[in-house]
Amino acid sequence: MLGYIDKIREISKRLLDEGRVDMVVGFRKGSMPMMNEPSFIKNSGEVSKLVWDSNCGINLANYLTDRKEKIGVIAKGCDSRNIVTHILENKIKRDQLVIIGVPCKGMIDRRLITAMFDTEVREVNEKGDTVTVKGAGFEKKLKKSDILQDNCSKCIHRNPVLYDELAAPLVEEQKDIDRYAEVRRIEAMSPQEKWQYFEDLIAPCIRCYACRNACPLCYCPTCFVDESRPQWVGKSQDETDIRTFHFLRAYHCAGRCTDCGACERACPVGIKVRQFTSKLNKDCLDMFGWEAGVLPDQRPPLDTFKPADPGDFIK
Amino acid sequence: MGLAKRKAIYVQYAQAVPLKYTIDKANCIYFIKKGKCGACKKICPTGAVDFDQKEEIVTLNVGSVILSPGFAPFDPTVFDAYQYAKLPNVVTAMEFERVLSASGPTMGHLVRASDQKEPKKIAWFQCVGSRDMNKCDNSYCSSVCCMYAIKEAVIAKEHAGKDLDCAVFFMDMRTHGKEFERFYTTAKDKHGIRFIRCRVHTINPVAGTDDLEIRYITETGELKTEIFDQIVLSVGLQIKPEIAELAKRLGIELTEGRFCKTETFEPVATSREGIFVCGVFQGPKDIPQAVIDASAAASAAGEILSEARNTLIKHKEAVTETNITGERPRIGVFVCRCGINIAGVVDVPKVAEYAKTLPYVEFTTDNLYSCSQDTQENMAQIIKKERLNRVVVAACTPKTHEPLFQETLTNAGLNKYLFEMANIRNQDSWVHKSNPELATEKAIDLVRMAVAKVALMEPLKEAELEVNQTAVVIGGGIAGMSAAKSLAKQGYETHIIEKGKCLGGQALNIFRTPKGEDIAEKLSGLVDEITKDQKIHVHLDSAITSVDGFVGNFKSTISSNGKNDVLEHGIAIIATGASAFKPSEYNYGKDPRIMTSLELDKKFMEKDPSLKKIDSAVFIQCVGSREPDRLYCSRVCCTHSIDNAIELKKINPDMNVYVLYRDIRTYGEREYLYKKARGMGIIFIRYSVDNKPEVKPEGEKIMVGVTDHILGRRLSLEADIVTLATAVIPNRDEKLANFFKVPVNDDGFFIERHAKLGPSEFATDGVFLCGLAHYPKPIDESIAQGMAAASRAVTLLARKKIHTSGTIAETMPAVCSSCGVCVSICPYSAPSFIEETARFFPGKAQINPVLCKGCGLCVASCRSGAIRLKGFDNDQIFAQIYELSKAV
Amino acid sequence: MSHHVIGSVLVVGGGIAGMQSALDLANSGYYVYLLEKSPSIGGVMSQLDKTFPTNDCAM
Amino acid sequence: MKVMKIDKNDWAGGIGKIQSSYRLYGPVKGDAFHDFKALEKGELPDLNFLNTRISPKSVVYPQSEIMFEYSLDEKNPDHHIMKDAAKDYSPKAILGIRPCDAASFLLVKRNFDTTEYKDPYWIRSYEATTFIGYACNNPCSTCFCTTAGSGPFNEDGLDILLTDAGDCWYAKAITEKGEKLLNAAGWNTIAAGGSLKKIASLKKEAEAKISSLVSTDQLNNKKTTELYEAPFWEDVSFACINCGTCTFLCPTCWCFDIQDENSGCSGVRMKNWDSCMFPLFTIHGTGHNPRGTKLHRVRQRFMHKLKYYVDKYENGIQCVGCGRCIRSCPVNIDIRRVCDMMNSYDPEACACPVK
Repeated sequence: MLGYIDKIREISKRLLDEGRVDMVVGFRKGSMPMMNEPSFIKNSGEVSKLVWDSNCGINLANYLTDRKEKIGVIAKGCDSRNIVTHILENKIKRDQLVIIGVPCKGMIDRRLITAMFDTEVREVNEKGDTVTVKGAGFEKKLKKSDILQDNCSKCIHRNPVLYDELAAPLVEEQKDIDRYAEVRRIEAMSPQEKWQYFEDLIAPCIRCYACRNACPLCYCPTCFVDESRPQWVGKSQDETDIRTFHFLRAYHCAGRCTDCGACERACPVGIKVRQFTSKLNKDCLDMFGWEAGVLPDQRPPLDTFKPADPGDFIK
Repeated sequence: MGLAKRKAIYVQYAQAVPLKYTIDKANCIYFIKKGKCGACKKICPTGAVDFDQKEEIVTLNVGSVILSPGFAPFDPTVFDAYQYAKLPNVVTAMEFERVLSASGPTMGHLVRASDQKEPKKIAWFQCVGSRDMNKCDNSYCSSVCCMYAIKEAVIAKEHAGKDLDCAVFFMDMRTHGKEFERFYTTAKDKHGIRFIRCRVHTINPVAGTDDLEIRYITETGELKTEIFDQIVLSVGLQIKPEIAELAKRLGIELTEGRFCKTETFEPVATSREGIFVCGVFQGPKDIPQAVIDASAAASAAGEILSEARNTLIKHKEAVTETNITGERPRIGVFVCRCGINIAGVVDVPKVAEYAKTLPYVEFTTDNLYSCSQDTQENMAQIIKKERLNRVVVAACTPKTHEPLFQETLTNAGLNKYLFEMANIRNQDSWVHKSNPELATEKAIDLVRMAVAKVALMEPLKEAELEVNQTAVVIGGGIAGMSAAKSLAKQGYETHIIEKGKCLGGQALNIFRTPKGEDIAEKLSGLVDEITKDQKIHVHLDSAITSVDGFVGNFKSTISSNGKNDVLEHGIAIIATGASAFKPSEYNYGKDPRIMTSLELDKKFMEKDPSLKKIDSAVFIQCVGSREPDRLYCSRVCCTHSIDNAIELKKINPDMNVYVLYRDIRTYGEREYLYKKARGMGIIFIRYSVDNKPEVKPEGEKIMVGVTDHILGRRLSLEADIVTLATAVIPNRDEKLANFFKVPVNDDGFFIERHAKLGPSEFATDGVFLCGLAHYPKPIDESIAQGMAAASRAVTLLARKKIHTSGTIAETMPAVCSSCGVCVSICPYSAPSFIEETARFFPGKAQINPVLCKGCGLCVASCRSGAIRLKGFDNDQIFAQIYELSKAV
Repeated sequence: MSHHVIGSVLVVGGGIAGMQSALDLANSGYYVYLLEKSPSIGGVMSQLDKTFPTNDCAM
Repeated sequence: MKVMKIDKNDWAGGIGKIQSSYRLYGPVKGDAFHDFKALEKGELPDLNFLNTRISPKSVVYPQSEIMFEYSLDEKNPDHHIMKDAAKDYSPKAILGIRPCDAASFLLVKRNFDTTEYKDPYWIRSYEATTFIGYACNNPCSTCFCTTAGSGPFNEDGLDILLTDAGDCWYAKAITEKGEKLLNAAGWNTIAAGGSLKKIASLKKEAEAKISSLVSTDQLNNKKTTELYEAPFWEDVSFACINCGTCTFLCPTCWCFDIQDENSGCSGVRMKNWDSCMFPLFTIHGTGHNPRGTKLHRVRQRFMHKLKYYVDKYENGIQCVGCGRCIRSCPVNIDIRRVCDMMNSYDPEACACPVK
């Protein structure tokens, strides 16, 4: 994936020079290992700031919401699916965008790597499929496929679904992936077990809403958790309120979530918030044969109503 | 009705309209003793009593007359054997109905007349005063008694409990109406009501008790004696002599049964032009049929008067709406007793007393019947006098009564949305009958919730919209054509959408009416009339492929031969018909001599010479009807088969004709045909559903095996033809149902707005129903319903403008995220985006109040919480939840 | 026909059928005279308890 | 002040003794991180950590704290009256707090304990607490305490400083409160003469490991309005998702919101942490938000810590250099970079702002 960067810079420079876009949204090198920072450049002289590696896990569709400029955006598979959703939901217009598609081979899980070592990880490099982790007094080589973010390891849409330029040839999609084994495991639990499972899952939540804010789907002017009339949820650490937040957030993403993993990546306390959305993704697939952001001109199933929709209660 | 005493000055019943007292001249001392007494006149503060009121003769000039003089229940006094006059515990069904009624003399408590004892065993005798030439002159079937007897038996069990033994003695069980057969089956199987096929001859008192003894013969031929606490005579309907007199004066022809004579193709026209008939005077019938005829008669009158429409009407003066802006809520709470329906369980005064303590409540009271006219007027007075600006009625369901109370508010100058109902009947007194204390508590909770909500209600505006004056009729059968004809004659452009290649529908397949009219001839006349009418546009080979819009403004796409046209129309009538069932039993399809009724009709129509060669014919009834997977009676087949049997007998009087049946259902005056058939020597053999006849072609003949119910032996009939009276199967059209958002029942028939009071329309505004798509019915009833649907449609079209509901959604653009879910999800296309160039809130969603139906889909799906449903606002619902939480 | 058409209808009998006719006509733009012998309208149906199959109060 | 030597064998026993008179808090390892938690009787703090994920500010200043309780039930004689919620201000101790975190309390104290306003909840809770610091022998790459007014062995705000001397602990009592606790623990073996020297050398060693530095010297000289209008805020704030993680984890962020919450007929008035990263933080009743965009909000956070605070107290920045916001920021916004940008900002040189 490192090889992509030249092509990305070349395209970005061309787009800026030709005046086709006002800015290019991409990543710049972070100040920490395994961290890149979403950023923009408006000047073709700055294209060298743009980077691309296995630490670009943030979903860049999030940075397009309600922008008025013409934007060149670097988009891996999940980003492009969220861009599709953004276009459908009027968050940005298609003709504002030049999508620089990046076929993706997955992002590495920095939390997983951090947890593998007792002392601080100070440097991480990648070359091909090998990732080298260095710290005070240690160095270890890891296989990239072993340290992928969970969502990336299960991804079947690595190639962008919608793009104007391509930074590299398309990659082979993963096949025979069991994406919902974990969901099935939870589905099989008794109600009591499930309850306990989810209680434990969200116990560390500090209600910073990083999961919500990292998600490109969450763009309401006022989130329901911030509404005061009526006040749907309280502001304290009350467990019912926390639970309500997580459940409702997930439901608001039903049929729209691309499993980009931004929520989980952003959580400062490491909650596996995708456990909620995965279940709804699975249900949407099972019930409506639907995957979010794949069809550029079709609204998600829960956004439409037909009298013929399944559900005897309608009659 | 002789069940209880009433005073010489009385109101007929508590909800009577108009609710005025009247003097019973026959029992008033003033009138009996010529001027003595007169106390009422002295005491009446308004001077309303006037003994000198004389009959006045008023002359009215009218364009048309509709006769609906009704019927009298048969008086069984003449039956000596039943000793109705002597035995207090022998009652008529009407009397029993009063005993069951909450507004009746016993307030719905089931007791017998002689000793106020709760009966343990009750018997119903069917056909008292019907189907009887010996003791009375009424040889017709009264059509309604079987069904009402079952209903009474079921309700009696509901009142008295499971242990009550109910037995119905009958000849044929005639449950031919929509959903009736299912009710009958449930009564039998679930409620355990006994049905005994026997006409009981005599009722004898049991000496020393008030009980009644009867003897009857069971189906197996056994003689039995049984004692009942009470016997209900299912008396028939008959036309009063004075009505027959009236008819004579008017020069109107009557039938043998003294009903008004009508033609099949003009079911509500009397023999005199301009005079129409409906109700039981047209023939014995139940409520839905009476309602259908009534609308048909209105339509018939409208057809001849359409040029004078709106020339004589007066408009009600609108009451100016009080502006309540900035006023503190002043809530009035009216708690309804609903006779004993509510008060019998819930402590109504306690609820009313409690309501006084609630915030903003300025006035509370309880009413015997909140829906009665005087209470309505009184409520309006109270609203004005107490300066109430919000009203709660704790009574029954808003589904039926909210519009009534809202009108009361309007009449009192209040915006009708400043109103809330608490359903303390259907959701309380009815379901918690056995727990009055908790029911009272629940009523208190419901009232508290309603008060909390109503305090937050605000006046809502209704939008006005034009009604497109064009009509669309889907289906060009006899019902659809009748509807179209009536609409066109009343001045409305009408389109008939017919999927087939010609008009006519099932009527094309039928030989003649039971009254002897030639259908083909009449039908071609009608088709001719339709085709020539300039206002009617016939689309053959056509189907509706999509429907947008709503009442007053539909937009339908009609696809004809691959060509699509968009038609704008204000109303739609669904008349998609039904067809004949093709059975797989009785070797049908394997031998040309085994045919359906319609196939036999075809032979008649073609004057098939082979008919003359038949020596023996067998009819088998209920083929595909009244069976577990098709639990309805097809209504037309008994009459049809008997008529055809008679025709065969006419062709060859020596022919052996057998009708194998389960119950003969020649309701109303069709009964004469049954009688005639028997007179002609047609043999009727009853079979039971679990022991069906067998049909086997054997050489020259077809052998039909059937078990004779009297002899209990298997008979073998030799037949030349076997006619199967097959079921009427609806053309189940789920797509159309979805287009117009109208429901279909399990059998595939459309579900009307109300089984009794709204038989020819749907709950969806602007969509109407007629013909076989509603339920199997003969031609006269189809035509009547076609006209009725037209009449119902005209009431809407004539308004030209309609008001939409004030209960609609509204966006709060500041919170809107422009995601477009509302735009995508709305079935009525009400939400849209504000233009990008707009000064305020460009790109945010807005809702067209005219298009919004208040369904709430957008409200529920808006993630940003930017849409509110007026009248069901979050505040209001939370206020209710908060009050509910106090109950726990 | 050249005679003047009168936009009113006389309905004889105020039972369920008569009432329904009268309502339909009045709502269609005709003046209706509803004639009833007894002191109030409603006919036999008002004496019934409940109606099949909805068990709606017949009132 | 005296330095005690604690034999590692006496460790558990001493902690047990402390727990009889103090509510003891210490770092506990969860699934992947350490956090300060109330220790159960007999539970030992796990000192094998770099620093906790969330700062220990909640020990004194809980994320959600009930101040008053009330009843709306009119049957209750005290209905509609705010009543003080029950509080426990008995002595407590935080064992293992890092010097940077301890120093943060002094910064926060400036806000909650002023001459004109004293926050009773914070002050009483703070005063009840004994701070047992734990010197950092191995600072992280994100630690910049030495240039943020603190340091790995910094004693400000501490009552005791523990130093891991390999085979034993040195416990330096800094305040009387500290001495009292050492007594209660029974750790009263005075360390041999070389201990101070040993500590000093460990300190030097640790400080030398800190390569991460910020410059703050010019902040005071910059014009507030010029910094406010600096063009770099667009670049700085671009990646921000306004999650508020930085403020929640920050030991020096003190903002809170007061809120009444009802449940049925009873309710509480509570204070909850708030965050300047949230749009709701400044929204007006009218719906207008003076800090309507994330640029506004990101700028506010840095300007508050690195400029307004500096101007107001003229004594350091509102940051102790713990590095938590850098480590936990999901999009890698780095306060060190921003601080340097602000410190070196020259409006003249930036006459042509980034387009």
